[in-house]
Amino acid sequence: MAADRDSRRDWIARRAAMELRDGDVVNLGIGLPTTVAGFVPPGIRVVFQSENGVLGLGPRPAPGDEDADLIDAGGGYVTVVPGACFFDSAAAFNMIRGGHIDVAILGALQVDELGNLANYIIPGKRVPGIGGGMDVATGARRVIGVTELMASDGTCKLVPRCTLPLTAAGEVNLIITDYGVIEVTPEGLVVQELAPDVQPEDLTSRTAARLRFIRKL
Amino acid sequence: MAADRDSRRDWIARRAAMELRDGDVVNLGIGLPTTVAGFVPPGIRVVFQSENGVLGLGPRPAPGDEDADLIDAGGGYVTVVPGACFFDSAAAFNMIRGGHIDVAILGALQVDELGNLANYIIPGKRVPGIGGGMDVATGARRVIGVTELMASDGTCKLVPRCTLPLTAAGEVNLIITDYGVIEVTPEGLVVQELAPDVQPEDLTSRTAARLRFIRKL
Amino acid sequence: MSGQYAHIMTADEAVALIEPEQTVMIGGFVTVGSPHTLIDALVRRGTRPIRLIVTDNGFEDRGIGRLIVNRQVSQEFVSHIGLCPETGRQMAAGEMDVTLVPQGTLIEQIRASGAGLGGVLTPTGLGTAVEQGKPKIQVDGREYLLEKPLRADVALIRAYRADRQGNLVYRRVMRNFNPTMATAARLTIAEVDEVVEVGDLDPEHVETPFVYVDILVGCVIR
Amino acid sequence: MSGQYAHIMTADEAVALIEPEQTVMIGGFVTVGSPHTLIDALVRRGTRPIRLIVTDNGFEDRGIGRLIVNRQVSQEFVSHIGLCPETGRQMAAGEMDVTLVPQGTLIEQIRASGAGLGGVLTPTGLGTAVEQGKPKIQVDGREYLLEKPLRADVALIRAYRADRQGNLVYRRVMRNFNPTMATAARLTIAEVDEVVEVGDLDPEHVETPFVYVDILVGCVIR
Repeated sequence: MAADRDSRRDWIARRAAMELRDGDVVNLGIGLPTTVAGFVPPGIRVVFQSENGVLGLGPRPAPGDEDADLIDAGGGYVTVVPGACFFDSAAAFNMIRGGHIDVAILGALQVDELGNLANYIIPGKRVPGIGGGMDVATGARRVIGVTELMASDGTCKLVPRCTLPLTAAGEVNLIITDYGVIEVTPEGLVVQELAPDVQPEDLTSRTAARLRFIRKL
Repeated sequence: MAADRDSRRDWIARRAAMELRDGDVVNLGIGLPTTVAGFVPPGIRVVFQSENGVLGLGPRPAPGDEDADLIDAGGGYVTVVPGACFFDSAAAFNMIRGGHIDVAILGALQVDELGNLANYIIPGKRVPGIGGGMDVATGARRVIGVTELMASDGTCKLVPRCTLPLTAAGEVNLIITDYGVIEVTPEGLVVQELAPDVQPEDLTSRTAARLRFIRKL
Repeated sequence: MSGQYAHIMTADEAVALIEPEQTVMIGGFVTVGSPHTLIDALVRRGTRPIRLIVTDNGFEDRGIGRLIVNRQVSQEFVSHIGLCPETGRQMAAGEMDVTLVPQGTLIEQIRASGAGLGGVLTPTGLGTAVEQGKPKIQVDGREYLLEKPLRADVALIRAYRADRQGNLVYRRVMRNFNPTMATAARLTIAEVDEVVEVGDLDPEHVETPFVYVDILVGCVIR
Repeated sequence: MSGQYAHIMTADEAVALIEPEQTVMIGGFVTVGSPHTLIDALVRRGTRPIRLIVTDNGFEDRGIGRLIVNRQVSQEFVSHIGLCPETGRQMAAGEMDVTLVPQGTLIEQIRASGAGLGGVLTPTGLGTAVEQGKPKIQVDGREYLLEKPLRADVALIRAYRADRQGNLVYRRVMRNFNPTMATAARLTIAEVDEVVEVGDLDPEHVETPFVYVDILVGCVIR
């Protein structure tokens, strides 16, 4: 596992991007998930949706080229690709809640054996609110949680049961951490892949969640 | 009361048009109600909405000027006035059900003391279906029922209680017939006005509904 | 649609994807905004029985009524059938199971399905035959009917122009049930006048985003 | 609106129509598509207390956050408050009653009100703190939360262009909550860049029909 944080986060984002299939419609959460857009493999064309009303997000504009009426759900200026379209929030959330988003990639404060996701309230800190995260986690066909395994306070974010307030119950399908890739199955968590230089014990020693390993990793 | 049927129906339509106020947004039912558009008094500008997705209906087009994509809810070709707009059925019915139509003028098979309206099923005849009538009758701020008092089978359409299947319960505010104008109040039916040459007895002898007369008519 | 481009095919190829016993939504209001090329192809193919979700049946010789006359429809949710008397005859003969729905309720039931909502709470139909057998829900002292979402296997819709991705624009009252039906089927087939390149539609004016459109079929002007 | 033309007035005149204790919806998403001229006028006027229905509070020094900082807001339904920390401080101090709502639920609650529907049946929030105190309704074996309609006395919205009747068009993601809020208030005040003559907007592209707009106010570019 890469030692510095940026490299570990890049590994997570790059690995998450490998989950995308040609033609997927994708919603990215704020923070680490947003960086996934920069790692989409060549030959794969995905379309990014943002819940503030755009399908077909492009890269950040060059300085001076910002359009005051064109931001993404994170509040950053964006561009659009050819074939994009705009719509209001009601239409945006119909698309999300109605199952028309193929993949959502969301950050996590905690994620657990049942695929529960907690990503909106940090105890003792300011409540930022709910935003579109609950709808995205509930509505997207496939939900990928991306997070560093360990929180900055040294606790593990992969837990048997979330103790933080949930964003959505049982909606996470895949968890990508800097220690490896873990699938949420009806039979529990299955480690599909370990990050480079990570041993199974590195993972099992840090989380209290029950893990199975798909094969000798 | 005018002897011939066309004149009587024209009186109803003209009288209904006098209920419209400048700036009203109006939905007209099929048949007799549609003819109300031709009697809007000078100086009064109303806007006609049709539930198939247009606000700002204009007159019928001249022969040869029909637009294949521009009909009203009755299926007839129409034009639009400047400032018109188009929208889909979901938006059209939000406008209707949400109380954004000021006046609906609807035909009636029966209407009763409670303001109940029956206008979609004639027993023993083909069922034409429900269409937008239930939503219009339920959602419009003011519902005016327009009808000849007597059905072609000699029965009276103004009844104590509707016996035909209802279109909407308790939604009619005003009933305009070829015998007079009748308001539906919480205390029952009140005759506001008699048609020309109609005597109170002409009305009371034909309907079993209880009527009060607003003043000596 | 989840590919880069919508599939472009003939009406006959497209309707061959509809299987017996499937539920099909078809757009249009009194035949305006109906996908006539697709309907005619479905009549030619003769797939039966199918279930329909439509706002009206058009006429016996034009639009959805042709499917009724051809005895392809076993069941339908529909708002108005008056212009297609054959429907009434098949209803009376017990050959078709017809559920009449207020039009504003029908479009919301379709929207609810496409939008992932559990149903519609509407005042329309209270105190009428429409309320029979349906739950009533009280909200803040007012009563509403709970009407369930309506979903289809296939939606046959009509639009004016498409880009190759499947973004759609409409014209005048052609819209009616089409944009909403596009969202509420597993497979959406759109009949359009013209297909343009990606980028040739103004992103401000796209009304059906391409995610809802799988197949594009050219419109045959009759 | 039920007159022939929308009223055109200044922002100060328009916000003077808002009275203490009223509920005000304000459009915008992270200040994009917010009616800043109206918000700034409402801050100048200082009307308080008011109740808000908004998707976020913008920033403390720009957008809706200015109303919070000016202590004009006693209660709000809101989805995201993270960029306006003053909200959290007033919540913690018990000075503001804040109900956090998932964004997709909030927009449907506003739509339901404008559309005459009794509420929203959504799966969003099931199994989370959001479900507390709310009825759960089973439909076809699936569970949904019943969320109530949200209505306002006044909606302050932002659009790009208007005609003198009040028909509105938008630009890019300026849309967000604005078109829906326009339908759900007794009085809708729209801040626009430009007002054109009736007939100068393409009827195919009007997104908010004029029936929903009462007052037009010019946008002051800051």
